[in-house]
Amino acid sequence: MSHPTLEDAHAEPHIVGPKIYGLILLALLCLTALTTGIAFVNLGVFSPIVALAIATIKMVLVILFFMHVKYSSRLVKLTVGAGFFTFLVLITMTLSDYISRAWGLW
Amino acid sequence: MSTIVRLPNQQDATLPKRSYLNSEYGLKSWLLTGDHKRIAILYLISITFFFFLGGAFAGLIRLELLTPMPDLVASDTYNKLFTMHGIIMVFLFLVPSVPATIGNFVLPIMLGARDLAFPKINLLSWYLYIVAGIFTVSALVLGGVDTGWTFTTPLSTHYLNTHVITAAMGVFIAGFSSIFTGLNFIVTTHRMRAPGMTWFRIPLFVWSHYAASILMVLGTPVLAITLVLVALERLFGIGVFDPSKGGDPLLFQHLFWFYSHPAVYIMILPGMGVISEVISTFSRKRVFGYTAVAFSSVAIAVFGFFVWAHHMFIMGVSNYSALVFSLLTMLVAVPSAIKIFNWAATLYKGSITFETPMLYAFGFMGLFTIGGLTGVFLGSLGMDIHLTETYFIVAHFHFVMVGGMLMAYLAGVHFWWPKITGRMYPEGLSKLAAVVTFIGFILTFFPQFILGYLGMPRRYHAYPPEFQVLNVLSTAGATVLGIGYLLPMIYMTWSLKYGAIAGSNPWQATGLEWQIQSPPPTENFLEIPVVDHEAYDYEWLANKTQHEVTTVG
Amino acid sequence: MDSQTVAIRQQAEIEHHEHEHPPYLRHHFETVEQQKEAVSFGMWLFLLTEIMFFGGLFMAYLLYRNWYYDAFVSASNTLGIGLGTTNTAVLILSSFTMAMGVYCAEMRNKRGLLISLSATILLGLVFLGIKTIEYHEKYTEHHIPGASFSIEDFTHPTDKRDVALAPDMAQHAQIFFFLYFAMTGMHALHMIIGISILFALLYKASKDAYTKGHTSTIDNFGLYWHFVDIVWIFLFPLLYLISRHPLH
Amino acid sequence: MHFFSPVLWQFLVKWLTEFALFPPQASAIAPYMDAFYFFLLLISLVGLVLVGLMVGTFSIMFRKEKNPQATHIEGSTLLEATWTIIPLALFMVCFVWGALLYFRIYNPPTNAMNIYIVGKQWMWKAEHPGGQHEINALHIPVDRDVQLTMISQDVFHSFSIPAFRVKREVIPGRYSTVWFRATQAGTYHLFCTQYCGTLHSAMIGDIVAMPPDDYRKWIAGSTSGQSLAQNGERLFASLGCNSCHSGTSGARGPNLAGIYRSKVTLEGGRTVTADDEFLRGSILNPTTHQMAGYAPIMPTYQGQVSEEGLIDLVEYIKGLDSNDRIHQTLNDSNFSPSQAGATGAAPNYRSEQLTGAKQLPDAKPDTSTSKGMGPSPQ
Repeated sequence: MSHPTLEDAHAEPHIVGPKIYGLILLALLCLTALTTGIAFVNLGVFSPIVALAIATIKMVLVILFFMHVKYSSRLVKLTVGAGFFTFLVLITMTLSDYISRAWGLW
Repeated sequence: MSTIVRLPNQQDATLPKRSYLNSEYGLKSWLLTGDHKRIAILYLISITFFFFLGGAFAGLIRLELLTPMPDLVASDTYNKLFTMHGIIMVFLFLVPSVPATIGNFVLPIMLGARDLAFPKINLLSWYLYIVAGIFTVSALVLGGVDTGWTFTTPLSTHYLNTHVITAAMGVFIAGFSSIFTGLNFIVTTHRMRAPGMTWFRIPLFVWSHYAASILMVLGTPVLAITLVLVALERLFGIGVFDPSKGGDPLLFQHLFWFYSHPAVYIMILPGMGVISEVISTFSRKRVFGYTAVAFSSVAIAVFGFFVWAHHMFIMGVSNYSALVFSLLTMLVAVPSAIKIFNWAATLYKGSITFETPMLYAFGFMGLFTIGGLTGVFLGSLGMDIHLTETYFIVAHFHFVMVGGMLMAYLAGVHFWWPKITGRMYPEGLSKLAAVVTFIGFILTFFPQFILGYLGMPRRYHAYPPEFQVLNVLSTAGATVLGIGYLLPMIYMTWSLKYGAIAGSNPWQATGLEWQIQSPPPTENFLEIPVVDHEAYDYEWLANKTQHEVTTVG
Repeated sequence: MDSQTVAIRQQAEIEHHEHEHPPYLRHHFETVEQQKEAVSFGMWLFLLTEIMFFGGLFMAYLLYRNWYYDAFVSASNTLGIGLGTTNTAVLILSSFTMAMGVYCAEMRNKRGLLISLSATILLGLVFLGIKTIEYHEKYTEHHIPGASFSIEDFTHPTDKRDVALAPDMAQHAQIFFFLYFAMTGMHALHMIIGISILFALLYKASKDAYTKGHTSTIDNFGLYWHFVDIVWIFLFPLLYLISRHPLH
Repeated sequence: MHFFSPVLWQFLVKWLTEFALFPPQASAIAPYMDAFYFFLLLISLVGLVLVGLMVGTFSIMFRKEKNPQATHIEGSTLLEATWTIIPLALFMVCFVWGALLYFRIYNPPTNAMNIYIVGKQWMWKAEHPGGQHEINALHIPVDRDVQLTMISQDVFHSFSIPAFRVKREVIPGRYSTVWFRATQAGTYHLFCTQYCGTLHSAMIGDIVAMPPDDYRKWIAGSTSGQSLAQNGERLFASLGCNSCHSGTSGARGPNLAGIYRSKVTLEGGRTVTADDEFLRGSILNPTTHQMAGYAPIMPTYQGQVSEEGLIDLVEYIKGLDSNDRIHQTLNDSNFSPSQAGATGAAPNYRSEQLTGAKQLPDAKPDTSTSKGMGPSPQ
């Protein structure tokens, strides 16, 4: 599938081998250790940013390899994207209210 | 290019020997069926039941409002009445109405599929619907619930001792029922299309259902978790929505309306799909600007997620975000306008006949236009201050939901009835019903716009006497409306046995569902069709029928 | 029939011609490929709903963390970071074994499949076990929101741990713990469901249902399991890590 | 003389006498609101007529009898663009107009006279600065900007005066404000428009707009002796606030003199304006309103002071321009909190005043029964 289209039904079952899985597992465990370690350092405003960044990397790894999205049709990729997009809409649009409340009477 | 309309004479039409109705017999063959057509019938029956239940509550409400005094029922009874009316009509009728019945029945056939992608899940969603219904009814029987269908906190969490959790449970389950329906539709639309059925050949009915399904899948879970939080708050009083414990009741509003505004589009979009089919069929013309209409559905679905806070303009949201949400609300109004104009333009140079579905469709266009435009009143900040929480709101969303969606639903039922049952309903009577419904509706809800601007608050059990005249009008209209809804119930049932045999394509419509026998066989298509024509290609239909004639004779 | 039609017909024929009918191909699907794609796409859509389902909770968490930062800090500091980290590792490991299970199914390696499924079950149970320990801790410390909630040991989030948090702020630790129990509880519920499904899969796998070429059930359960893993990957920093240090 | 059904006759009479399309235009904002309303009506009418004409004429011109052959038209980008852009433009006009109106209504002028409103299931309590208390009624002078500072004691309520075209949600745990300028003397409807429980439809009242001198007479006639600020002063003393907020150098609490509407720096560097909401918040949740340079030692008064009591305190602190009053009260603070709390309202509401103080913290579903039978407006 050199050029996956939205309707690409034939994402040929690309079989991911134990080697890749092992590598991903290793990476995930290292990242876990890393994020826990960093948690003991006080980075001020950055500590949540760093922690969430690491979490996001871990998530992307899991999605791409454990969940085979890297090898799936573009439709699946779009679906995943849509999910997170809507999630962000919920968060940002709601927070936009709470944040801007502090800006005064109006 | 032009086509001459040739309706087949229905004298020589006969019922097919084998159809989904008589392929198997016995209750079990229905309750355990995987056939989307039979599930659609199950839905049709249960939804009709809940519609008339909710309608009964509406009747009682109108009766109470006949007089300014709180004299017919006690206040809490009245509150329980409108709460039940809201919950049943929204979650058990409007949301599943067109998708679960008509959509379930014709969507796979339109795409040239043998069934929905997941028949078992489809059946499951019906059972979930029934369980939800049972919960709701038991909440009613156990003594009712008086939160209003919006479950507003902290009222619902701390200040009521009615069966809030039972009702919330019902809504929760109903939500999952509609999630599964939407999931099924999306997968079917993507994966089950017949060869040659490209995205721009699928009927607009499918497009609008696709858009609505996206909303169902992405919006409903938020409602689910919100209701879970309400239940927990009620049980343990943790105070996540309780200001005295540091919670924020507005958070509930945000989460609730994040679903419940898109829910409005979940309700209306499938109706719009029906209207596209009907208008095109009875003007023998391809819908004007197919792509525009198709994309306007998707646009509505996408924008629908960005506007929820316009339900909270006066509830203490930050004025900045009120500004943003108002702007986005104006944007979402545009696609609906596009649709209306395109439908109207479809009639141009058509060859129009006025069968019952067409009358309902006209009714839809009129009432939905009013409903939509009054939406602009409420979407614009300043006007919203005066109009919100009054009868203007009530009138507005009844024009959209009942005037829009219910008209479309009836149009659809009348349009596909011959396909579903293989029989025609009495034409004259049904036309009468359509007209009666329209008149009754206007009479019921138009006065409420005036009441709203006069300032009569919604959900009022008693009201100042000077509002009585308009309320009496409204109640009078409600009776007419009730008759308008009972009529189809009666003659449809009658037609099941005595109706004229319809034949496979009584309207000479182009959808794939009309090219197979009616009622259809269980597997829909003996062999999967290969689509080589655009949607609404009456030229192709004419050639096809010609071809058939020559082969027969 | 115009040429275009014919062309499509032929193309259709081509699609039809390798049209074997294995037992697991449902009647309404044309090809195995179509069924496989449809089912996995359906699974993905279901996971979408799951994202939004947890989304509501994350929203609440974000809001109240911003409002009652100090309470969240001191409450978060009472959580056992060690147990949390262990659990994360356990869950990631279980994700790995699940992925291996999928691989073995594709390789039609029954023994491997059985092993990895059992391993997944085991790790899942370990996770739940550790969670139970944590919950019990909270119970003994009276950190379960509600009547018995005590604000005794919430200290002011300065680096010296002895200053008690002002009572009105300490009360808001209840909101943290409510969210903590709501989120981890919801996640644990998903784990329990997953494990019970795993047992069923294990049984059917022993009847080698998935090692004869029909792997999509295993694949899709894998998706579910990995999703549950992802949820935890976010719950862990949110609840245990990011609120350990006061901003001022 | 009516020769047909008397009921119908009455109905007809009602119709002819009481039929109205608009509520009275009794406030300065009302004409603007109505103008906007007419503009929106005009748009809707045009749109409706347009659609109606299209559908109507086409159905007649192209009905099957006249036009047996449908002519196929794919669509027209130009036309579609037209009916995309024109509605969009109109809606944008509505948006801007509406926004302007919104900010006009929700931004009170600085010199407005302030009246406090407390909503509870199911009654409206109005508290005038002079200490006059009303239930389900509000007396206001005409031709004077009036600002309402409103709060709910239990659930969401909504304060709506159709004749003034103003409405604002009354929120538990937070002040919300609305303002208006009555232009015509008269008595107008006051509604609670947010569904708030069993007797929602009984949570109504009268807005009495009076000419200035009548209003002055009324104020003089219905005073309960103590002004809100005076009540606040007693409460301030009896709660022992003055022991820390003494205003002396080295006091453990910040100096409250002239703090109202001033910019204060919070712990953590955030700077906010000390408005009513801030004052109320600092009494209930001191730690979230912790001012820089002070230790978090202030106890919370959550559930100990009723909303009325809080209003008194806020009103008192707003009025503080120097500390000598505080020093005086330091000497004669001999009130029990309950008394002080009760003095927050006129004596005849003392009973539910006290329950009101206790309601917020232990509000559980089961207590709502007692509420259901609680004091009702009639």
